[in-house]
Amino acid sequence: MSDSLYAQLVGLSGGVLLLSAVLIVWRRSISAEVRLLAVQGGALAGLVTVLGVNEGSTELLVVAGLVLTLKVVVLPGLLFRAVARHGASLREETPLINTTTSLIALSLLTMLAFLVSRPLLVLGDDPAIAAVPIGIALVLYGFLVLATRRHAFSQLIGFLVLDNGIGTVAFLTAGGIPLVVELGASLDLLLVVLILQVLTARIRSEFGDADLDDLTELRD
Amino acid sequence: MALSLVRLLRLIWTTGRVAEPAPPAPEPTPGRPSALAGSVQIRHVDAGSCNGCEIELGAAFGPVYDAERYGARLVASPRHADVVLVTGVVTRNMLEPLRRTVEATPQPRLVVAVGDCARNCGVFAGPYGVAGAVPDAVDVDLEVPGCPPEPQVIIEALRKVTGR
Amino acid sequence: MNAEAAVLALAQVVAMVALSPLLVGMMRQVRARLEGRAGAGALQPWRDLRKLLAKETLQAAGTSWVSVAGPTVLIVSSLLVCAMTPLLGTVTFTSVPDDLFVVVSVLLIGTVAVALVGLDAGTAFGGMGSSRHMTIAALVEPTVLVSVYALSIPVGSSVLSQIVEARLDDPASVASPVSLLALLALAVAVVAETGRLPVDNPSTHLELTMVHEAMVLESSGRDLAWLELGSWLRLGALLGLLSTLLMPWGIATELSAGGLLLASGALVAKIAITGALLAGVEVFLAKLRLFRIPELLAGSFVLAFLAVTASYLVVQA
Amino acid sequence: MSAVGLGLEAQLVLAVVAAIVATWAPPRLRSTLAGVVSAAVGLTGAVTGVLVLAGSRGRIEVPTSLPLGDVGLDPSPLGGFFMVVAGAVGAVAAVYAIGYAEGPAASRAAWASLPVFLAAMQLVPAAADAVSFLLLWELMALASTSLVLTDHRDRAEVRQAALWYAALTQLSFVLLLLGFAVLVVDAGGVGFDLIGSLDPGSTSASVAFVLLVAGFATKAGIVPVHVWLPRAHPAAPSHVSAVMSAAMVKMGVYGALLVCLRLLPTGPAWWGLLLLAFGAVSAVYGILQASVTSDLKRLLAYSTTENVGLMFLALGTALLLRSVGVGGPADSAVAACLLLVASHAAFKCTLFLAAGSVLHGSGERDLDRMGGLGARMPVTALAFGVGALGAAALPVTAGFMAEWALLQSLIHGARPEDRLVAVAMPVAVAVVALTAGLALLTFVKAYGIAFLARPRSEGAAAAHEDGAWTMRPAMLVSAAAVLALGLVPGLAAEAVTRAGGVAGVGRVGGAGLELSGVGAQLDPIALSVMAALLAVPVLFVSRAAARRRPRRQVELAWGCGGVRVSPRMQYTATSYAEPLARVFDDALRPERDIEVTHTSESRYLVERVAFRQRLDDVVEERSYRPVVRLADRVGLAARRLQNGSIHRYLGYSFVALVAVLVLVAL
Repeated sequence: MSDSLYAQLVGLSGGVLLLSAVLIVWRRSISAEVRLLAVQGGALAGLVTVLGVNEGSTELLVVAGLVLTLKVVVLPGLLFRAVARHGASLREETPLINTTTSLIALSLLTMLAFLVSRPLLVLGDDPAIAAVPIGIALVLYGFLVLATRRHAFSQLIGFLVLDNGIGTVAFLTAGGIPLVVELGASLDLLLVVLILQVLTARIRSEFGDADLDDLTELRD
Repeated sequence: MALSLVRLLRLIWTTGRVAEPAPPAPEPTPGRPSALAGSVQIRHVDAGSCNGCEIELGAAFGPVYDAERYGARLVASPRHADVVLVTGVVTRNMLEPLRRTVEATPQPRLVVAVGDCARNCGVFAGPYGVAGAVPDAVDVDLEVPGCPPEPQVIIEALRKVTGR
Repeated sequence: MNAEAAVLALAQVVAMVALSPLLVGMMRQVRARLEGRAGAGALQPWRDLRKLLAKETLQAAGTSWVSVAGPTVLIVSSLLVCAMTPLLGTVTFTSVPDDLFVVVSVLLIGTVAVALVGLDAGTAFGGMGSSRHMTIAALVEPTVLVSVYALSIPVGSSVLSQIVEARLDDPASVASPVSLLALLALAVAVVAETGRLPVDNPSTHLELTMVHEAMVLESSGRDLAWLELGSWLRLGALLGLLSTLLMPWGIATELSAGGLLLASGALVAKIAITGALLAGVEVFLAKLRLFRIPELLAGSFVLAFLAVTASYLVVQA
Repeated sequence: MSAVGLGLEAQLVLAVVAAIVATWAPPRLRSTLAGVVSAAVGLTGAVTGVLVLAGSRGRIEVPTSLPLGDVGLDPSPLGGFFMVVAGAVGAVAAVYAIGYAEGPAASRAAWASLPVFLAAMQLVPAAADAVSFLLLWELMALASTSLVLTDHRDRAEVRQAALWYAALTQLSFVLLLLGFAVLVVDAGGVGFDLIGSLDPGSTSASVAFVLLVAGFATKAGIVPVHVWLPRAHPAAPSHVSAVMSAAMVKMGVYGALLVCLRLLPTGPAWWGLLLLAFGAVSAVYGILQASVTSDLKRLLAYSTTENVGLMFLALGTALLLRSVGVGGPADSAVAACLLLVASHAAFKCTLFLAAGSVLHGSGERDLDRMGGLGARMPVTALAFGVGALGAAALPVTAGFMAEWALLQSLIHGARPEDRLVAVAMPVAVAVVALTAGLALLTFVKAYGIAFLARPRSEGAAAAHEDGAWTMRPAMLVSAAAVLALGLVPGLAAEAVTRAGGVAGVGRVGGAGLELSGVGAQLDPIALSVMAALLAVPVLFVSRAAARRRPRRQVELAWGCGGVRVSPRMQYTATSYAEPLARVFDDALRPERDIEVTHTSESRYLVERVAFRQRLDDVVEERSYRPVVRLADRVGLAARRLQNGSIHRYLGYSFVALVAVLVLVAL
């Protein structure tokens, strides 16, 4: 793979990662957010593939395949089923801060990610290193969604965006976390999703809603 | 959204053109202002109609009859209009607003009375709330008979003005 | 240099005056066809314009010189934008470069003129339209300037003709993430500035939903003609600029009769494509609630900002 | 003695003369005589400033009876620039005041304070050392406080405003005193030249920088120490507001420039970042408040915060870029800052004078009650219109050229290698853009609601502008300056080059501006000529159409055929800004109150709806109120300490003495 093509492909998948995260914040419909999450997973898999081909590492290619199945097929599939059970028109109507403010916050977070990744520049001028801020930005976006959304599903999505961000940073800096770690982490995540799904289903059948603000009353 | 987008695309594709072929152009009315050739903007005033004429008017500007293809267009302000299209009898409450609307329309302008009520009070002749037919309130240049008039007839009248 | 620039500017003005009404007519025609209607034909805006110039102009008592001068100011500002933007060629005046800040400011003169016309008559709807119009204009501004900033970083200049020339030299840069993100953001800004769906519905009759139309409710005759032509020219110039940035090919880098002819052909094709695309997309959109518009604009602002960040990453890589 | 020295002395002498004339002249002649001499003070200041900018120097020592030594005056080119600005604004405002001043504003005290205020303000930038600077600064503060208090008898809010102003202006003085003290200790002398040789990298330099900038920011009205501005400007008579807003707050900017360019010229990057951040916040916050307020003078005051914010932003950009070695764009940023100073002085002076004329002619200061003033006060409308164009930064006015220069330096300052700059520049561009957009809305609102449409109150309906003949020429001269700075900015290039000590600002074409450091140029005259040429065919077609069908007057505007057409149905300033206030709900936190009264017969029928909206300054509400409350509480607690018993007071003294002795012993 030529250097410029490599750089362009890394840039492209990074761009899709970032853009899909922005759209996740922008959209209100949860099923649309899940679709975007699948797109994001695809972009992550693409990124890993590009890195793998560039380094000629079969292990990375295998990881790419796993990322693809897990993040494009399995997780979104599970979420879709859960959302479908709640009715397809599930929407995040009233986030803690309104969408406009969240979007402005996104641009500032992007700049912050760009700023804090300054020390990483010593690692070299590989395009992969230059793209690290994208991963950090994803982590920050994920946190923002996690912190400002009311709906349990939206929070889950924020969590997954955050996970994608960590994955992106890891792949870009270290040429990939060892296969086992990635697998372990992903399986953990899967477990979390399953548990949450069971829980929300139970809560929903008991209380008829999964709005987290209402859940605070469960303490008493 | 993605689904509805596909559905809308398919709808557009399968429906195609619904506008009926244009009938031959009628003779232009004698004495029609030449400035209005090919382009007529219409301000519609409901002076007290039963809404029958409004339905027909809506149909005339809908996709099937498509009055816009002859250069006629509905506008929001009489300042933009060339034709004041009046439907219904003129009720007492609408007498002054109707006059003002016609006054507010720049020259050259035409007033078109659509429907029998507008022409001669039709079935609403006589009650205390009715001030009269449109010709009693303002000068009318063109009349469209019918109760309600069919869309083709309304369009024919408009085509006499646009000349298309 | 300046003589050539003058010829080019004149050519651009003439071309845009001829083309913009056709563009609007074509866009209405595309929409009509997609809705299953026959449509009034692409020439209809020209017929409307001719008729408006032949009609009487009314002026309500209590209105000031603003109602008289506003429409003229709008059209002159639109013509100036047409003269300054690189639509047919990249030859510019030395002392009045087609710096995007200047172009945007000239556009804003027109914006202000219309807003004042809306207020002048002292009607409720005029004030309402003017207020909404200015709110949107104020919120669009950051997106426009930041996306221009993103486009200018790789070139090192905010002069449009230089940006276009740089894109001609390096066609790959057109498809770079920086350029695509910035152009997307700019496209949203253009849609908002020119009052197209989903920000404003140009064909509405319902006063309460109006933005641009509400301001011109009081204008008639040639005032209305200038207001209409002015906003069409604005649409034409902005779409032309957008399509030139997206597809810089065919534009004349130096002045010659053949080059100008080729550039005109290219311009017609480019504007037709973008216009048809815009009209096609509009069929699928409904007007946004007024208080959802800031969301759209904030989104486009994020895109512009991402473009800036992306440009840094690209420069480094 | 040199011409400059003569000019400096003349200002002092004329100020004293004016104060004496104001005190002794008979009331009938007081305004005319004192006004003429005050104008002479301003004019002399402006001429002296021009001389300094032209390259001549001159130093005078004014003996004082203070132990600190004499007041030394030796204006640098930077000082000269600000002398021109302050002097010109002062002269115009003084001429205006001849016709405008009446009632308390024409009193002995008011007329005596004005020339003192003008002279002190014009001499602040001439000060050659820290002590002279502080003395003149304090004199300026005192004289201006007395002017703010002019109307204290009739309006309670004036007393309140003066209190706020006095408190903050003294805070500013204390900060400056501390800041200069740090520098003077380090340098071993009070002279600015001596201080200028200090090493800006040291910790004490940074401490002094923060103290001084905080002090100057307070004077300049930077958020969060801006709170005196929106109170003092509406409270003071309009010509005083004009001088304060157009010239006095600039002394804060002058101070910042003095520190950043002359005293501590090569500071670390965070200095620039600090200025940039505060400038950006002030710019956005100021214009946001301005856009939603409907008191005309308050609106103008907030717009001053916005413009000063832009000046600080420009200065911060310059410092930041210099610290990373980007020379050309940094120089343009300094030039932009100075252009902003000049243009803001011109248009804000015009706007305040016009607002005063509106107040004078209609008795209204609330935009919601104005309307239709354009037909009743044509000269005021013209002046306000030109000033508003300048404030909205539209071509071809002064404001536009300044903002263009600022944006050029921001765009060309982009340095992806340095991430700090890389992040700061686009944020600054976004801030400037949002500010420009909101300024546009604000001034369309101000002009459109006040001068167009129909009058919304009896005062507005009866407005007139006859009498007071000096007000009109003053407004027109000021408005002409707005246009002149916009049309021939090249003529100011030389002054900016000298004052800022920058390279790469020049003249191009007729009198266009060239920023060769960033490779940008613009000739506004050529732009205007192009516009005029394009207007010819349009006007030709209009004429031809008009010949066939002339314009016809009709009685009523189109109101959907409605029979009742009342001016109350028009949009007001509040409703105009309503969408914006809603968009920025989180930042502005308006209090809305809707009260619906139903008729007694049925609760489905509404008798009346009352809508109230209160927009308080969020910063004031959140940060000052708690401090004021705390002070109140401390005061109450302290009262317990003093119960009037002489024994207790003696006891306090005794305890204090013992404490000191113990401390010394340790």
